[in-house]
Amino acid sequence: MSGVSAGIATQLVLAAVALVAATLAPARMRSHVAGAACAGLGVAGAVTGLVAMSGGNPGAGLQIPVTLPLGLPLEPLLLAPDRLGGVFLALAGAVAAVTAVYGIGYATGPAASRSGWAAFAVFILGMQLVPAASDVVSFLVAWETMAIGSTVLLLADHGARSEVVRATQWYAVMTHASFLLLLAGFAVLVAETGGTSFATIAAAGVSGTSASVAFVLLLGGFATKAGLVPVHVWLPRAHPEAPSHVSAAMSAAMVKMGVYGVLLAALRLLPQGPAWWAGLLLVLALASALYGILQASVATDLKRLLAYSTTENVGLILVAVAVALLLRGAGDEPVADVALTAALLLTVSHAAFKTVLFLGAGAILHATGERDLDRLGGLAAVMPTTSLTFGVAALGAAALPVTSGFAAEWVLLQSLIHGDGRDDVALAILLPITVAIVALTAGLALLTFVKAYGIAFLARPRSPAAEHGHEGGRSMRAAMLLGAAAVVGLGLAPGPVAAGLAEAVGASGIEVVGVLGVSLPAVDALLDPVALILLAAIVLAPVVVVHLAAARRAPRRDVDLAWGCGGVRVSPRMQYTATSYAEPLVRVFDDALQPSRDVEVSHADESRYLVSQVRFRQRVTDLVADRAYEPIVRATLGIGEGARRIQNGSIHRYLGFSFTALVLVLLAVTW
Amino acid sequence: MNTLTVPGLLAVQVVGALALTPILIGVMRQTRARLEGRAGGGVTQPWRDVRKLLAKEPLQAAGTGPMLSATPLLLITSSLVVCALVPLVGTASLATVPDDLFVVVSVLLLGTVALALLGLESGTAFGGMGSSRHMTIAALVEPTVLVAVYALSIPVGTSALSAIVAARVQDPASVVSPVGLLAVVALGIAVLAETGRLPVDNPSTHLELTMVHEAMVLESSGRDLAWLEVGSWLRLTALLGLLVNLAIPWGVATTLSLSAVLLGVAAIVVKLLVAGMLVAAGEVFLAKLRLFRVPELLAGSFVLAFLAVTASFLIGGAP
Amino acid sequence: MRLAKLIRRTGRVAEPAPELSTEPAGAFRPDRALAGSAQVRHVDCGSCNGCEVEVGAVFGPVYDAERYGARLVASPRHADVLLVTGVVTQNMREPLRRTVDATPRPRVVVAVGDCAVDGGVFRDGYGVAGFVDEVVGVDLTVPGCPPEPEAIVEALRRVTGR
Amino acid sequence: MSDALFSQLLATTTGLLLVTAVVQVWRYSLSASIRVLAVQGAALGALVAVLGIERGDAEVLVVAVLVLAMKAVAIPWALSRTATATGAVREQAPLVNPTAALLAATALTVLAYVAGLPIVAVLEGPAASAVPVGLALVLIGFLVLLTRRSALAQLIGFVVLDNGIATTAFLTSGGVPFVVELGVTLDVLLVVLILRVLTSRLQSAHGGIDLDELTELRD
Repeated sequence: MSGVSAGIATQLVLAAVALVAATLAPARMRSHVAGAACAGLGVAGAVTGLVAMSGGNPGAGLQIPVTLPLGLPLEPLLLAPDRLGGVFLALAGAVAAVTAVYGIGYATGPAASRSGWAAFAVFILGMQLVPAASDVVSFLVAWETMAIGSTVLLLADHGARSEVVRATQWYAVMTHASFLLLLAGFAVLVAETGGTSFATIAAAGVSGTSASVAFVLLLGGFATKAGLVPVHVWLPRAHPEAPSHVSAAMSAAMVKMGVYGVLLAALRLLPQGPAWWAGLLLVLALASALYGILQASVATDLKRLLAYSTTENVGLILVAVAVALLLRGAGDEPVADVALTAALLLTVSHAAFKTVLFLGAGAILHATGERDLDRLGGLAAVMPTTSLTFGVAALGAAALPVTSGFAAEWVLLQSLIHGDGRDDVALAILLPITVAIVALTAGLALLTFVKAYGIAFLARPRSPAAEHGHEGGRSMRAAMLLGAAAVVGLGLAPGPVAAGLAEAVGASGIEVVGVLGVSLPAVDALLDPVALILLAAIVLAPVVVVHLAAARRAPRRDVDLAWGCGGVRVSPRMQYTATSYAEPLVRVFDDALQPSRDVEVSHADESRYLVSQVRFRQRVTDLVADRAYEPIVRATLGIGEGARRIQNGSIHRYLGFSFTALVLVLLAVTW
Repeated sequence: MNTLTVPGLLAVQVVGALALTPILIGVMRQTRARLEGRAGGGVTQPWRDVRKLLAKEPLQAAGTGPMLSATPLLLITSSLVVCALVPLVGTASLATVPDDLFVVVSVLLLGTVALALLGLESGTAFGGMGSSRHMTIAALVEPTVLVAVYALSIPVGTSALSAIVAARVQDPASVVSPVGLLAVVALGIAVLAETGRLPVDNPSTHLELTMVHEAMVLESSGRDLAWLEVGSWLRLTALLGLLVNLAIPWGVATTLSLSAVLLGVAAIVVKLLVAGMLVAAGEVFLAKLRLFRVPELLAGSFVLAFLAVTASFLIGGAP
Repeated sequence: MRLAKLIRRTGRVAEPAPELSTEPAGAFRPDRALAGSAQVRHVDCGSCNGCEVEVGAVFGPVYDAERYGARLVASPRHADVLLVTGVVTQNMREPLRRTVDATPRPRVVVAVGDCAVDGGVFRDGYGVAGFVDEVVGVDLTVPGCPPEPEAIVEALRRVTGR
Repeated sequence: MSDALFSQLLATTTGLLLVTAVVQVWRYSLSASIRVLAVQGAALGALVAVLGIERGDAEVLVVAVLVLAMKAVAIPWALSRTATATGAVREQAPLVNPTAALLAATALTVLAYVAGLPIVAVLEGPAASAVPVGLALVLIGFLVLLTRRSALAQLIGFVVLDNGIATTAFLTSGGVPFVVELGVTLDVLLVVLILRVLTSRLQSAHGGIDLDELTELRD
């Protein structure tokens, strides 16, 4: 029995343990026991993933011989992650472990109930089995497990807040639409190849129309899970309403399963796709990146902002994938490999910083009960650890040195500008547009996260709740620190990470250079963050010397007020809020966002020339959701109404129905 | 021993930039003053200002946090690193830290972000306003910068600035090629926006409501302010220097021999001072754009950059 | 183009710098830290705007105080010299205090105009809180109603020593 | 002249043509537009001259001089006269916002390049590879015609369009026959003059040269 199969068996056992713990443990220590078990499950997954990633012995895994009494050509279920699967298994495991630890301190009320922890365990298990599955049936089973677990978790707070129910409805509908699409797509493949194991399908080398049909169906299904525009609508609804450790797991790991699916379809199952597949993917991905970050930059609900930024990041990841496919089609293998590596780097780094960001948002929610940036502020003083970790993660999300996000985006840009479009019109037009959009996305991401961090943690509290914020429990802080460390670590050591990931997708030409730096001989580019830091330290040294000398001569003096033009009082309401911070942007992209503004001016009683108060309200809604989905929803409700009219509960009418049916049948038979 | 090592060259660039920057700003102010019919404070005035600011006590208002003292050091560090990386004097670069454009831009942005956070931290209306505008402009400049350098990097096949400049020294024809021209013009506009010059931001305004950069540093004083000033001046030096070296690459040292480096120093000093005078003179004729007209300007520069890329791909304008 | 012609025709309008007077002004000793560079913040504490016109002239092309190292700035945090004009009104007493407190040391408070120096015609007015020296300490005074720009320039030159 | 130099000059002149066209979309101060138009005319003349020298064809050189005279001097002069006469200095708010118009111009240029590819493929040589610029000029000229209100700005768009046609013609064939070119250019000048008269009439009738005013003539 190989390491991998042992690992997967352990996961199954640990999941069972977690379930038992969740159901049997007494309420006061349930979170500790169940949380610990879930964390263990996560760690097991991570280790298994790493083993599989390093290519322990390929194909090895857990075989579950099943015989379903169906006429289907079912091969035995096989849980044997390949190297790519290993990457995502490790990623899911790591995220699950961190979020579970966080959950120990964070989960309260429904989230800490029996069903809450049980669902969490199921969710994690499903998430870790998806990349491990290497045949259609087990893949779909794992996929559905993941979906059910997450749906139950999402429902946790439905008692407290009514939005939760609506969010869950959206999520359930979208996630099942995704499942159906996948089912259809795989059905096509199975029908074509007559086998259910990925190996069989890949070996058969499906091509032609059926391949295209299958690819489009699969892409639709995976895109829905990955939250691409226009099927992203569940993200900004579900993420804010779920308990924060769950949203973290969903956004950082579950969404990635969509990415894994796309890679699985495009690289393993249908490797020889025509160019327009990549083109389609690229268009979708670019739209998601830009639209996601635009919405994020104007959002004021912190978790909604993070959700949209997830759409953006998934967009970037799939941009990398699509470019890799395009270049491969154009026969530019080396650069394509770089792009592919960039995709995986982006995936890992997003998992790291988005976990921390959502956990940080959870800590804020936990401390202040506020998600609305316009009512936060000054938290750095009262929540130092959260402030530090959230800041680091925000740097990562803004792709600034020396974080994981920076390294990843650097590799992506390198691959983009080195794709040669001189003899390929498609590339010549697509690559510049891609570079431009990616650059704009990066710029807006910068603004978004400066806003998120600056408004929430700096300046002065905008509400009493924010004033009395406090740090969360030990396990919460530990989880966030762990994640932040990962963000910095991945940023400092892009070399080994990139090399490992490149191995996993069989990409060549990624080399470790210097201490931990990464070198891309294919595009002769090189990045060594450690050296960069050293350089910075060297140039900073003399400045610091002068600074200290000056500090000894003229010490700092404290004054009571910030300079407000000699104003006698400074109220926190004078500060810029998240809304006002994004105001210029909203104006610039007025046509794209179409915000609804209304200004109420109420006059004083004495004279209508005196204004007693002005109320300004601005709402930016999700245009895609409004324009594309509302009609569908309305139509569905209409049908529901119709059905109700038919079915009005009168027994006679029902008897009438069955009688008519009977008569009709008889007529049909006698005909 | 008449050749330098690469670190030596970088040291020359950093020290040189530190020494030259106040003079550059002084020259720009002096030019402006003369064109306005004033006598002006002399080219060494910025030096005196900085010296004085270092001797003064910084103030810290209650409720402001660590950024107030951290930002100045962050900003000047990022500026100095950029000065070291950008090929100002010579085109040699460290093996472990190549002057890769994306790295340079990110390091610059680190300073930008630090400034924006400083502005938000003060908790006053002006700080937030400046910060918001600053970040909006930074976000919109990004595409221009990257696409412009993308255009420049296509013929060379790398995004390392030194390689690009070196290639332009070797092949002067590429300097006047439409691709080169378009890209450099686009980059120029981006640089003006990035360093807060007219017509995007007015560096010498006293009216808070029209401020972008100034509004963020309203709260800083003493040595904090000194570092902030020097930091943003250094940004100007580095970016303007890069621009002139791209537009007029001659004189840049392509070898490390002492004579070449000396020539390079002389060349960059002259180029920078002349460029500074031109910018200042141009500013006399310009009025500040309304904030919401700025996107048009940036869109224009972006179009130029984009045309440069497509041109170099489609008519193969680049050798 | 028209502007360029104008500039060429106008040339330099700044008058030649007068001699730097050497006799000490009262007890004032300029701080060596401020030698050669003094950023100026102007505070109007209830002036009739006569002094404002003169202060404006000081930094205009003709008198051009910038050549002596004096420049107007937007925040007292950046300032070394506070030019206070006008008698201090009730409503400006606190803001003036805050402004002085918001100016990092070493700093110089200059009272410009009779009202600022000793209340002038507004002294003992019902809305008046007192003249500048009563509210915050004054280091230099520039009497006159309104004072000549030369006088203000001289006061600034005492600070910068140029 | 040497091939390298030839293609270099070609690239520079065509690049100038393109940039001036984009600037037409970008700026909407009429005086600036007219100045830029003059530059564009000069660039066109230079392009023709370069072609003439390369082909060693005296007639083309004459055409070059003619083009220079017409497009770089006569037409801009006429336009600026009109501008001063009608006192129209700055184009009032255009129909679509400039940012969008600029991006549209970019898209059109890319389109022109793509559409031009077959032509480039057919007739070889550096001259052919610049044909897309001509197409781009035509498209951008149309864009200006579409997006501007005032008669003068539309005139400018029209001239840009004509420049585009001329560029394409010169680059593809060995330059249209002398007489035709002469005719076309005079034609344009004529149109400009006529429209100039109309504009001044419009001015005197409506006190403005905003073409939307003409909709009032309906009823």
